[in-house]
Amino acid sequence: MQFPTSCSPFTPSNNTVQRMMLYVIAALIPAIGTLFWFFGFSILIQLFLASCTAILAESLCLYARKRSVLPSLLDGSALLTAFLIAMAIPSIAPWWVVVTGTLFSILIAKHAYGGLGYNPFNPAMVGYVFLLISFPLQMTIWQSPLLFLDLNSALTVIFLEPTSIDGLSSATTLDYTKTQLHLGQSINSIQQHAIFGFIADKNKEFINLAYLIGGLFLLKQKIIHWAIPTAVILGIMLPASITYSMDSSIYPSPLFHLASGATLCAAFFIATDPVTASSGTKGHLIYGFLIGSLIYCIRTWGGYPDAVAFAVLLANLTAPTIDYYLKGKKTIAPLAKEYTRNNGSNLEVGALASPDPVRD
Amino acid sequence: MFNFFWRKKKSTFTGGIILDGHKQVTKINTPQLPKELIYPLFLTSDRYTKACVKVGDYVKKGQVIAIADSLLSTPIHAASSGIISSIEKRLIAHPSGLADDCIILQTDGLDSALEAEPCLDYRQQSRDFLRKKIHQAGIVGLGGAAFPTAKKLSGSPAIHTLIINAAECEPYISCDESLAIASAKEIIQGSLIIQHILQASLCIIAIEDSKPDAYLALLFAAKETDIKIQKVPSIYPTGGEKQLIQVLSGEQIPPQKLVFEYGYICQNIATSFAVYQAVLLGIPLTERVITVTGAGIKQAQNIQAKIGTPIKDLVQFCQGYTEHAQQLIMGGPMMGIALASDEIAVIKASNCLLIEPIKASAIQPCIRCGDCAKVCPSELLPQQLYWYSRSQQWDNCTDYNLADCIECGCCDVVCPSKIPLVQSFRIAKSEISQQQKQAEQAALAKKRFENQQQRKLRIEQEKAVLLEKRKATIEKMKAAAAQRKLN
Amino acid sequence: MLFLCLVFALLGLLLGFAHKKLKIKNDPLVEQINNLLPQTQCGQCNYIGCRPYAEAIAKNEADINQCPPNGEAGIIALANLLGKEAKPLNPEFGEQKAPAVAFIIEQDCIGCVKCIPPCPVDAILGAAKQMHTVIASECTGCELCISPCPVDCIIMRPIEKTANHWQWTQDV
Amino acid sequence: MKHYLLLLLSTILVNNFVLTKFLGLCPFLGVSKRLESAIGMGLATTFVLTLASVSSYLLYHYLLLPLELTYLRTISFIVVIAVVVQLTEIILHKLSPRLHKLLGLYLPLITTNCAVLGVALLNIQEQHNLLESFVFGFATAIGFSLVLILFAALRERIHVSDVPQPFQGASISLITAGLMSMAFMGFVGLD
Repeated sequence: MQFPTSCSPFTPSNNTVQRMMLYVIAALIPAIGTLFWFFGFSILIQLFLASCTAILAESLCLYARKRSVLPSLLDGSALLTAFLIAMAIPSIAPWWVVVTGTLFSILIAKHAYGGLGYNPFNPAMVGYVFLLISFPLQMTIWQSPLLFLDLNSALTVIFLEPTSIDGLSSATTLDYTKTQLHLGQSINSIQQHAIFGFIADKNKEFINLAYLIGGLFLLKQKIIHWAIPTAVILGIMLPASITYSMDSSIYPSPLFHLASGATLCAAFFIATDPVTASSGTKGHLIYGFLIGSLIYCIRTWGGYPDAVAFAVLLANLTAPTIDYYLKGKKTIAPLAKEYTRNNGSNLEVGALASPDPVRD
Repeated sequence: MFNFFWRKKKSTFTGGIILDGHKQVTKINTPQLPKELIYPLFLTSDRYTKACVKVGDYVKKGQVIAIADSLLSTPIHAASSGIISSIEKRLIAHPSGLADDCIILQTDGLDSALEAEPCLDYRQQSRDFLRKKIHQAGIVGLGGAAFPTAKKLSGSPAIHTLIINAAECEPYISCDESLAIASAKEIIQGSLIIQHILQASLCIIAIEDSKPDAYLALLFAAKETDIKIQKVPSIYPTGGEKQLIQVLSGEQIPPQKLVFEYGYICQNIATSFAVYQAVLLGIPLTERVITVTGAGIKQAQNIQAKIGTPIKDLVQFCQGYTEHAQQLIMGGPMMGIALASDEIAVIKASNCLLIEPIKASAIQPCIRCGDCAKVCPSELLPQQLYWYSRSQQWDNCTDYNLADCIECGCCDVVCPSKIPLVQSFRIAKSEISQQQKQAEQAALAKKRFENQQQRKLRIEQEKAVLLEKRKATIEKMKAAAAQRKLN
Repeated sequence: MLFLCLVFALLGLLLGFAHKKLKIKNDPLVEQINNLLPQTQCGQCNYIGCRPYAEAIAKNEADINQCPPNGEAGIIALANLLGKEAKPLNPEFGEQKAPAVAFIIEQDCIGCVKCIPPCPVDAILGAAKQMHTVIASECTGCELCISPCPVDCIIMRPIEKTANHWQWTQDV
Repeated sequence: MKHYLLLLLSTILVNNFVLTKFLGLCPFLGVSKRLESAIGMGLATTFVLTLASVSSYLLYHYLLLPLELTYLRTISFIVVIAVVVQLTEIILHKLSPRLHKLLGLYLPLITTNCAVLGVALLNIQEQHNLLESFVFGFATAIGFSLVLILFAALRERIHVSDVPQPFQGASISLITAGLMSMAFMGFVGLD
């Protein structure tokens, strides 16, 4: 009876790319829930729009490259990118913003390099930066935290080019602190403003909390590596606490940095994208710390209020170089401790092949 | 001297994965005599044997039918009495699926054996006499590598520890475990013989903690002797040489270094049983315990099979295939070889026949998640090695210690994109060894060519010198003739 | 203006002096290239041997894809060494054939000793009016001995695939 | 001292020569195929740039100004840069023939590299004093080599991935360079 031959090993495990991606999407659910709780249906519409465009774009590319569409569509990576973009941009941005962003990220940032696994830059962040640079106005109107949009008003806002835009929008705390700082206001006077909740944006803190919960869930499931999130958080907290201790009236507290903007979302969901990060524990630490410190620098001195996207892209840029220099010619663990035998006779390997009396 | 047993911290090796054992330890049954026995002359890479019997000869059980023909090969013995029907090309148990010259023995059912010459007082014999006896009995490592045992026991670098490897870490395989339960006493005797040959000061039998009854059997049998029975954690691949040494002694053998350089020798438990049979009973290696198991076989069991039995006879003895039989693997599910047909005969190295359905899944691109680096027991970087072997950068592969990869398959199993990593490493290894061979041949050809050039140059010079001499003599003769003409 | 030309002339002198002082002796590169070539001395790259071809490459007179026995792997190795683009093998210099070994058909050989001198590695054993034979392990398959043989008794036999030479490949 | 540090940082990151001012693109795309040659090129450019920047400053202030020959500025800069580049090529050829072979065509190319000439002219335009022009030249070179090395490592990784047919080769490198400059826009406004 004939049998097919193939190479060992023959025991596949249940660990698949699809399982990893679905776990990450599942970890995003608490954040989406809180977003919906505070801001209403606008976020759900954005998510729906982004996912449809992503799936459409992905299948289009795969079909164009004559690749089997279904398996790589089901691995959920396109869906994850769509989710990240939809949650990063303001939820009341018009519909064509999220569509163009997702198209750009799936087509250019992912499939131009060959699809899943080959893209050097994080597609979600490339899409976000593309939007930030090309539509600066739409990207800075954030829904005010006190307003809950029900379904039809959210639909009108997103699709029908809303008339009263300013009634709905308000600045985020990050934006607000930056502009006020320029005007010379002191920190504590800034923080009296209505939009401030306990530490940062009124309701946004809870969203960051939800990201944290999702992140810890991923850590427990061993989907992401502990090194990157800790390094990112450390990257932000360290400079923040230094400058805070130096002059607390000008520089906000490290906790504020942590709870505001998309820091925690970046630490647990964006920076830990294995494809674009550097590899190895040391690589993760350097990569994460780089992201954290870049976020801090751009936030305090840079031009853009929340610099998560730029920091992640810049770190992706350096990931191959980190890999090149980190991967010494040894294995991960330092070369095994050289064992000096007590009887010390140093031997050259040829002993076995030497002429042997036993040969008959 | 190392004393392992008082080490507080039980050090385990890095990496490795926990697999569910699927072990069915059964009593060892003996199948009926097969009609035809097939003995391939090609053992494994660069190890050949030469037939020393002609077609039509009558041979007895235990008679040598092929002698060693290269440095690391061992003689082959007939497993039963019968007539040599032919020496022809048959499919052999090799991943290539090619055919090679095999000796075909038609058994006559009498199973009459040569009289054995045991040597009971082995402690008085010289160590070389014992190693010659083991070599002539055709004993090779039965763990799967089939390295000639006599060569391994040369003991030229001082060996301080002999490790008898009973850690059957691959799933499904239970031949060593059932052998340990059935004949613990003989195994202990065999280990003592090997320890005597190696003059090793310490002998340990390492067995996984998931095999309690085999552990107790060995413990009971080794009561009087000073052989230690040591439990090791059942993490795959704890049975690997370097991994086992790290578990037992906490010492990490560096990459590209051989184990015996550091005074350790590992022998499989079945090999020590075979040594016992060869030295104390004088029986050559003609039979071994094989596990026939998997979802594709009706009745999985351990069989005392004659070496050279075609697989289809063994399958018949286990009541044939079930409908799940889509793949025939010789060896375990992690490091076994997929065989092309069940006409192939069992060889000395086959410890298990696994017949199971194919569980293939689509290959996706690598997402650099790094899980493979976490599980690699030799602490390599499978992700980097994969990218380098994919882009055919062989020098980078060698720099990253590809030679130290034991092809255990852990990285392959945990890879979420189901990338055939072991296959790409094997391709890289064969490419690198092929390029090395070519480089050596080219260097040799260059040397021969340069010698030829120098030789031709030397011939020209000699001719030129000869020419001068001849011219000189002609001048002299002409001058002399002219001189004579003058006076 | 004049002063400016003076300064530039001075700089030119400096360059000339530096160039002369830092002249380099022999070029170690030729040796490195030669080591990457298969040393069959077969002449398919229309240079008489591997070393002349290596010198030609070093002086950029010859391209790196003129050596069929070296095959694609050889070209990639040369490209990496010289930092050039790895071009595919140039078909005009011949195809890369499967490794083969010369074989003398014993019945036809008349012992004329014509095939022994051209063999670059002395792989043919024989004397005048005696039987000739090829030492298979030494022959590099350069086919230089085929043309001089008057009775055409030398043929190229590809090395047959055995389990020992088998390589793991992509589609097992 | 703070002023020089700020000048250094802003030239390397904020208005990086290659990614924001788009100067010196030809060696940037040409040499970055392999990381070793990129590092070699980075070092060579740093050496040439700092030397050229200082010598062009000296030439300008102590030679052209007193003789009112400032209209000859560009030509004389090119000559000075050519001399410096030729000097580096000879030294490199002697020091490491392999690196010389690797850089090959791109070493003389530094003379026509717009970044080098750009530095010299910008020095004059922004009235840098000697120390400032040295720091400016050095910072531009560091920025150029930093981006060159990052880009080379990136290209070596892209070279291995199965880029679709129409995008292979130069087009994917240009897309990557575009995304890189997009990332560097994050530094805009970093005063």
